[in-house]
Amino acid sequence: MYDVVDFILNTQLGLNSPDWVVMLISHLIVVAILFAIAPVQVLFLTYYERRAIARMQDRVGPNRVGYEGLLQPIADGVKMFTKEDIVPVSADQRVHLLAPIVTAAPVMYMFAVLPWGPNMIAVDLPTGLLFFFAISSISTVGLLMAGWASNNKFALLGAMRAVAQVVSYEIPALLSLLFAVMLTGSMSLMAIVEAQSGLFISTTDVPNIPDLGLGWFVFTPVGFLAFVCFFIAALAEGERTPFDIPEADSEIVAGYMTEYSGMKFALFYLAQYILNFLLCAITATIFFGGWQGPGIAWLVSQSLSADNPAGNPVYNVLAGMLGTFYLLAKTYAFFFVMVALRGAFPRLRIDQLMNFGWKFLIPLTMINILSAALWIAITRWGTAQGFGIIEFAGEPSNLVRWLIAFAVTLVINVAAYWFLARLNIQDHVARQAALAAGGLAVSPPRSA
Amino acid sequence: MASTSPPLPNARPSPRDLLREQLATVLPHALVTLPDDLPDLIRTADVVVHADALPEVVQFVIDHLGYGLLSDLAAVDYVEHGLFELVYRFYSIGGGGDLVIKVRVPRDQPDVPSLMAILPAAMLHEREAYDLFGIRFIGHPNLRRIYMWDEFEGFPMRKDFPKQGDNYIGEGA
Amino acid sequence: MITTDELQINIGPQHPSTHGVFRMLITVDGETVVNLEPVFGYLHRNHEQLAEVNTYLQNMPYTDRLDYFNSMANNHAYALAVEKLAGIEVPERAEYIRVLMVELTRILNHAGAVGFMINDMGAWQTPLAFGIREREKILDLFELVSGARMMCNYFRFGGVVRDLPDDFIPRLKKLMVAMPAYIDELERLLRENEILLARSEGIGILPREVAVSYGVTGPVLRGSGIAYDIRKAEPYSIYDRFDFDVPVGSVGDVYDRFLVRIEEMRQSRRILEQIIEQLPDASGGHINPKARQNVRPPVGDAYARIESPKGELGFYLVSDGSTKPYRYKVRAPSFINLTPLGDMCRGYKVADIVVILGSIDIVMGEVDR
Amino acid sequence: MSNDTLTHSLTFTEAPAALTVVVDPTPQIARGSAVVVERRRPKAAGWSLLQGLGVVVDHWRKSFRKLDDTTQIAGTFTTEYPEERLPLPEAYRNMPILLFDDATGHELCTSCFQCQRICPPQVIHMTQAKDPDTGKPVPAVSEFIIEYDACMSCGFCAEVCPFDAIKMDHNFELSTADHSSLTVHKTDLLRPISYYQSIAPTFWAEAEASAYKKLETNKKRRPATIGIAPQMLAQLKAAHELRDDQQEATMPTTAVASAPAPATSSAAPPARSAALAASASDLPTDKAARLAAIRARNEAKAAVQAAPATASAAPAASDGGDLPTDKAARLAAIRARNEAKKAAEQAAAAEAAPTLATPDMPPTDVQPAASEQAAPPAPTVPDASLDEKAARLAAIRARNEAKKADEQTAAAGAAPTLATPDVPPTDVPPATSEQAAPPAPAVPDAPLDEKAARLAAIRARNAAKKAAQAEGE
Amino acid sequence: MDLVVQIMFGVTGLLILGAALMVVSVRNIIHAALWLIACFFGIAMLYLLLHAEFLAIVQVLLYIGAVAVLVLFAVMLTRQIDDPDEPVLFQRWRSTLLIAVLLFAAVLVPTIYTHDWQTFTDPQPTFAGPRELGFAFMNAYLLPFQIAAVLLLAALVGAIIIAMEDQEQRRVRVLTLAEEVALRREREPSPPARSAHPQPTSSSTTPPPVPPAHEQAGEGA
Repeated sequence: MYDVVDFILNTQLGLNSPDWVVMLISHLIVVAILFAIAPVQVLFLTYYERRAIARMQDRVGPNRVGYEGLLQPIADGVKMFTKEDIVPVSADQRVHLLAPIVTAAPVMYMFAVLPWGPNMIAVDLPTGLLFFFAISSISTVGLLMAGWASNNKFALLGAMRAVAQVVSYEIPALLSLLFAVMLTGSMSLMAIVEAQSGLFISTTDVPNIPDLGLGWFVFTPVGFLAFVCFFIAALAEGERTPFDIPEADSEIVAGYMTEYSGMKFALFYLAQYILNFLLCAITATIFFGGWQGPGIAWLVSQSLSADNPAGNPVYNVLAGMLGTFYLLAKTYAFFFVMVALRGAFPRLRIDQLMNFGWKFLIPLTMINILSAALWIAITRWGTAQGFGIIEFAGEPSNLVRWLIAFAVTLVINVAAYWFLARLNIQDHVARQAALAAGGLAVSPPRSA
Repeated sequence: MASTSPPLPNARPSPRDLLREQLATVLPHALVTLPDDLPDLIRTADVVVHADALPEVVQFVIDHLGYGLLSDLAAVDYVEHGLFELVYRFYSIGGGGDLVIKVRVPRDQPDVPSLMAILPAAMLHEREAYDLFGIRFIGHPNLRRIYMWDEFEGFPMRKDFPKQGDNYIGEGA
Repeated sequence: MITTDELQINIGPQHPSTHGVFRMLITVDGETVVNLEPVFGYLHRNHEQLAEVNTYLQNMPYTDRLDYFNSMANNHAYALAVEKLAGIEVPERAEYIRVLMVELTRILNHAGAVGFMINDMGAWQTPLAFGIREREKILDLFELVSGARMMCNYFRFGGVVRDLPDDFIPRLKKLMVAMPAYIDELERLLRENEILLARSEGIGILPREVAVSYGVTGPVLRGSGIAYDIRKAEPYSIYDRFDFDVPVGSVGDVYDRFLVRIEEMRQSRRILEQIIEQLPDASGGHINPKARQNVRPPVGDAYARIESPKGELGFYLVSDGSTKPYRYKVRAPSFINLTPLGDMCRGYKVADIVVILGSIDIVMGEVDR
Repeated sequence: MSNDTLTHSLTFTEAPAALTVVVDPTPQIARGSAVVVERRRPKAAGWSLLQGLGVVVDHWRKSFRKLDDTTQIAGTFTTEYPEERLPLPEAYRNMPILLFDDATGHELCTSCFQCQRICPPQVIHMTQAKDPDTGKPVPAVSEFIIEYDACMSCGFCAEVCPFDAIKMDHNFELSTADHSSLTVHKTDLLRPISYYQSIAPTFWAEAEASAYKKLETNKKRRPATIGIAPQMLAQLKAAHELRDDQQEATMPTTAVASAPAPATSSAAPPARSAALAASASDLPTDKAARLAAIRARNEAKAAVQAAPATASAAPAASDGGDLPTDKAARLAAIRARNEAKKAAEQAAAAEAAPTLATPDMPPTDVQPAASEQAAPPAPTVPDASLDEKAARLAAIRARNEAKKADEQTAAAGAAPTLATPDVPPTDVPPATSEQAAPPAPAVPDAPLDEKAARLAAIRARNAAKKAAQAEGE
Repeated sequence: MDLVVQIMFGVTGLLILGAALMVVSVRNIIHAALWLIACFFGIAMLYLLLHAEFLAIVQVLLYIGAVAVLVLFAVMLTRQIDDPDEPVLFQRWRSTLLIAVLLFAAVLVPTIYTHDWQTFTDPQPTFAGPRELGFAFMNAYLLPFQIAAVLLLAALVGAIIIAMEDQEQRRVRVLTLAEEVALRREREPSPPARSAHPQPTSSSTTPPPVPPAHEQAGEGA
C-alpha cells in the first residue's frame, strides 16, 4: 500500500509529500478497509455457517431475507440492535458492560498482522505471530469478567471452563506454530508466507524449485502434524465443536453469555466469529501459504516496488486481489471444515478435553518440535554448523537433503502419533474390557 | 439365552392361584379372607393381603416366585366402601402374566408399610400414591408431594375431592 | 488444606436439555454429582382424574397427549385395556394395522430418542435432523391414515378408525427402503465415533443385578442386559406371529442403550416386513366398529400393557359398570424409568447427567401426566 | 426394614415342598432370540471421526438436489411452506365445519346433539331450532358454536355424526391475534358440500348417498326457511333485489365475510379440472368428441374471462353470493342429472363406465327422456324463473350435444386402453366436473343469460370429458 | 516526534499510577484484579514506547493472558469478594505507608543519582528483540535465569502440595451405582439366604436400599 500511495502521490501527482504523510495515508486506508470490510464479511460468516450446516442436515437454511437469504446477517444485526439490553439487578454493572468490549476489541487488533496479499499487511511486526496470540489472550479476561459480572452460576461455570480451555490450548497452539518460526527464522507472518513459495517443496529448502506459490509447509511431515495439532487447538481456542464446552447449551445453557442480550450478546458473538475467522486465516497463512498460490509470483515480479520502480501499479492491485482471493478461499475452506466438524460430532467433556490437550496434543507438538529441529539440521546445516552427519557421503544436493529430511521426520511423526494414540486407546481398551468383564466400570476407590 | 426354550407361562397354574396356594402354606396370617357378600365393585378374585404383612409377602414373591419386577402400584379410592385399595402388580422377568397383590386400608387411616427397603422401584409409585391419594407409606425415606406443589392441601384423586372451585388451593397459590 | 464446598445447582425447569419442564436438583462437589433429586409436576394436568369424568372413548384422544411422540402406542395400550375390560374382539386386519402403527411409532421414537441423546452430548442437531427426517416420513403415513401427525387418535375399541388408504402400503414400502439406509448411516456417523464413545461408555451404568429392582423397563432394562420385552414375555395383540430378536446390552451404560435403540429400529423394520407380507384383506371383519361409542364394561378391573417404545406402558382400569371409568391409572414408562436417575447419575460429572437423562428417553407429557 | 409391625420372621429352611416351584427368571423368548449388541471399537485412532465427517460432507454434497423420493435419505426434502404446500391427505383433520347443500342451502345438521355429547373437551354447543309457528323443535340447528381455541381436533364429532353434517376441515392457518374470533358461530362454520367434496372427494363419495337421503327426509320436517344456511338466505334476498335491478346486484357483504378461509384451497380444483378435462379431451381421435371438447373449453374460457378476478379467487365466498336463479338452474341441472342417472341405471346402459362411476357423474348415455324427467322436481324450487328455465334448457341442450358426440364415439369403437399419459389416474378426482361448477357460476354481476351459457358450457365440458373417458375405455 | 512520545509517556504513566492506586484502594477484589490488568497493560505500552516490542508482547501474553487471568481465577473462587464492613485501610496503615515509602526511596534515590539525565539516546530497534533477550539469558544472566527457573519449579511443587488433599481427611470420591454394586458383590459373594436360586441373573439379588452417597474411607475398608 505504501508503494502504491507513494506512486500516486509523488510520481503521478508530483506532490512530493514527505514520507510520514504517505505512511499515514496508506495506514489510514488500510485500517479503514480492514474495519469496514472485515467485520461485515465475518458477519457473512454466520450466514455461511448456517447455510452450510443446514445443507449437511438436509435442510435449506436461512433463505428468506434477500436473495437466498444473503441479507440474513443484516437482519440479525438489526434484531440484535433493537433488542432490549437486560442487565441483571445483582450483576456488577460496570464490569458487565466492559466485558463484551474487552472481549471484542482485542480480536480486531489481530487483523493488524494478518497478511492479505503480497505487501498487503497493516503492520508487518517482526513479532507478528506472537502478537497474534498475545492479543487474543486478552479476550479471556473479557470472558472471565462476563462470567463473574453476570452473577449467575452457569455464567461463572462457563467462564471458568472457557478460560481453562483457552489457557490450556494456547500451549499446544503456540508449540505447534514454533516449527514455522524455526524454519523461517522469523516471527513475522509476512516472512512465513513468503517462505512458502515453490512447488510442494519450499524454495527456502530447495532454492531452484519452480515458484508456483505451492511450497506450503503442510506438505512436509512436520508441517502436516503441526497443522493437525494447531487446527485442533484452534478449535478449542475458538470454542468450536467438539470443544464448545464453555457454551455447552445442553449443560450450562449459554455459558458466560447467559445473562447477555441485545448488542452486548452480539459483540460476544461477533468476537467469537472474528476469532474463528482469524484462526482459520492463520491456519491458511502458516500451513497453506496464505496468499501464496499460482500466479502470484509472476504478478509480484511485474509490480511496482522499491526494487522494481519500473513496475506497473496495476499489477500491484492484481497481485493483491489474487492474494486476497487465495487467502479468503483457503480461510473459507477451513471454516467449512469447522462447520462440518460441528455438524458431525458431539462435544467432549471438560476433563476429557483437558486430558486430550495435556496428554496427547502437547506431547505430540513437543515431538514435532524435535522433528522440526531435525528438518532444519538435515536440510540446512552442514559441518560448518556442527552437524555433519548428513555430509558423510559427500555433498548431497538440496533435493536429496530434502528427501532425507522428509523420510526421517515422517517416520518420527507417524511413530509419535501411533504411539500416543495407542497409549490413549489402551486406556479405552482396558476400560472396555473391564466393562465387559463384570460391569465394574471403574477401579474401586483408591482408599478401599 | 437360547431361542429354543419353550415359552413358560401357559403351562403353569396362573400366578394368582400359585400365590394364594403358597401364601396359604407359608404366610397364612398375611392373607385376608374377604366376605362373600361384598358389593360388586369391591369384590375381587385377586389375593388380598394385610397391610402389615405386605413387605413379607413381597419379599416372598420376589425371592421364591421370581416375580421381581414391580410394574405398577395403583391406588383406588372406594369412597362408598370407606377403603383404599392398593394394587401391586408384579411381573417375572421370565415372562408370563401378572401377579397382583392387593392391599386394602381404611380411608381414615391409610397407612401402608413402604416397599422402599425391598424394592427401590417403589419410590416414585409410592410418592405418587401419597401425592394424589394421601396414602402414607411408613418407612418411605422421601415421602413428599411429587406432582402437586408442596403447599397444596388435600389429595386431588380422592373421590371426595371437590371437582370445581378454587378454594382447595393452598395458601401458597 | 484446600477444601471444597458442595454446591447445589438447579438444572431446569427451563433448561435446554431437560426434555421439557423438568428439574434436577443436583448437589455437586466440584463437577462431580453427589446427589440428584428429580423434581416433577410442572406439566401435571391430572390426566387420570380427567379420565374419570370422560367416557371410555372420550379418553382416547387424551392418551395421545401422554407421550406425544408415540400417540399410536398409547392408543394401543388404552384400547387393549378397554377391550380386556369389556371383552371386545378385534378383527384380524385391525390387529395387523395396529401392530404396524405401533412398530412405526417405535422407529420414529427411537430415531428421535437417539438424536436427542446425541444432541444432549453436544452434537449440533445433525443426528437429530437425520432422525427427524425419517420421523417426518413416518408422520406423513400417520397423517394419511389417521388425519393427524402426532395426535393420531386412530385406535377404537375393537378396531381402528378407518382402513388403510390405497396408497399407504406403496408409500410404506418406499419407506422400508430408506430405513436401513438411514440406520446404517447413523451407525457410520456415530457408532464408532470416539467422541461418542468417550461420552457414553461407562457412563450412567445401571448394573444388570439391580436393574429389575428399580422397576425400569424398555430399552433401559434391555440395555442393562435383561432380555425382557413384553412383546415376547407376554405377547399381546398378534406379536406371537412375528419373528424378531430382542437386543440387549452387556454393560448397561449409555452406549448400550444407544445401541439397543438402534438395533430395535432394525427389528421393528423386520416386523414391518412381516406385516406387509401377512396383512390380511379387509374381509376379516369391519375394522371400525362405530357402534362401540358407548362402551359399558361390566364391573371389574383390567390392566393391559404394551411394550411401548419407552418401556412398559400399562393402563389400569376399574369399571363400576357405567360408561365412565371408575379409576383410570397410567403406568407411564417415562415416569418409572426415572426411578434410578438419581443413583445412575451419582459419581458422574455434571455434563454426564444430561446425557444419562437423554439415554433414559423421557417425555414430560407422560412423566407428569 | 423400618416397619416395626413385622413380627413374623420367615424361615425358609422349613418351607414345604411346594416352595420348590421357583420360577426360572431367565427371559424366555419365542420366535427370535436375545442378541447382545456389539460394542465396537474404533479401528484406528481418528478413523471413525473422519468417517463421520465423511457422512456429513456427503450429505452436504447431495443436498443440492431437491427430492421428494422417500426412498432416499440424502437430499433436500424441504417444502418451503407459504409458497409450496404439501398435499393434505383426505383424512386430514383440523377443525370441524358444518356442511350445507350447495344448491338449496339446506344445512345437513339436524341438531341431534351427538357431537356435543362425544366432544371430549366439550367445545361444541348447539341450540335446536324451533318452528316459529308451533314452537316445536324441528330437526335443524338454530345456533351452533364451536370453540376452536379449545378444540383438540380429535375428529370424534365428524365420526359420530349420523347425518354427515359435521366434517373436519383442512384449513390449518387459523392463527389470529383476536382470541374471541376463535369462538366460531354457525354462520362461519358452514361450508357448502362442494367445498368438502373438493378436499375429501372419496370420503364424501362414500357418505353422499345416505347424507342426501337423510337430508331429504329432514327437509320435509323443516318449515320454510329454517335450516338454510344464513349466507344462502342473504343470497336469496340479494337475488330478489337483483331481479329488480341487475346492475346493482352485488355480493352480500355478510357472505363475503362469512367464508373467506377456504377460498385459496378450493380455488385450485376448478382450474385443474378444466385443464384435466381439456387434456383428457385431447386424447380421443374422434373428431366430434374433440370438437365438443374444444367448444366447451372455449366457452368455459369465456366464462372465466367474464368473471372478475376477485370473484374467481374466492369461489367459496362467491358461492355464498351466488345468484338464486343460477342456483336454481344448477339445482335443476343436478336434479336432472340424478333423474337421468336413475333412468340410466334402469336402462342398464352398457357404456356406463363402472370403474370411475361415482354418484356425481352423469352417466354417459343420458336418455332424452331423462331430461324431461328432470323437469318435475324443478318447480319445487321456490324462485324458479324464466331465465333459469332458459339456463336449464341450455344445459340440457349442451348435454344432448355432448351425448351425441359420445354416442358417436361409442359407435366408433374407441381404443380400449386406459392409458392417459397426461393425466395420472389418481389425480383425476371423479368429481372434478362438479368441482368445476361452483366457481364459474359464482360471478355475481354476470347477466343471467351469460350464467346460463356458462352453465351449459360446463355441462358440455363434462359431457365431453365423459365422452373422452368412455372412449378411453 | 519527541513531543508525541513525551505525551504518550505521560498518559501511560498516569494510567499505570492510577491503576496501581485503584488496585490497592478499591473494596471489591475482583475490581482490584481488573485494575491490575490495566496496570499491566500500561507497562506493556511503556515497553512499546521503548521499542521493545517483543517484551511488550510477552508482557501482554504472560502477565495479562496468564498471570492476571490466574489471579482472577483464584480470586473468583474465594468466598468473600466484596465486604463493605471491612475497612479499606487497616489500622496501622500509617506505619506501613512509612515503611513502603522508605523502601521505595531506598531503590529510587540511588537510581536517580546515578542516572545520567542529560543524554537521551533513542534506543536501538533491536534493543530487546527475541535474539538479544535469548543471548542475554544464556550468557550474562544465566545464573539469575536458572535461579528463577528453580524458584518457579519450587512454586509448582508447592502448588501441587497445597492442592493435594490430605490423605487422612480426604473424602472418598462418590461411588457410582456400578461401583457400589461391584463392591457389594465383593463383600458378599453369594447371599446365603438366597442360595436356593439357580440363576445368578435372577432378580433375587435385589440390593438393600441405596446407601448414602458419601462413604467415609474408614467405612469402605
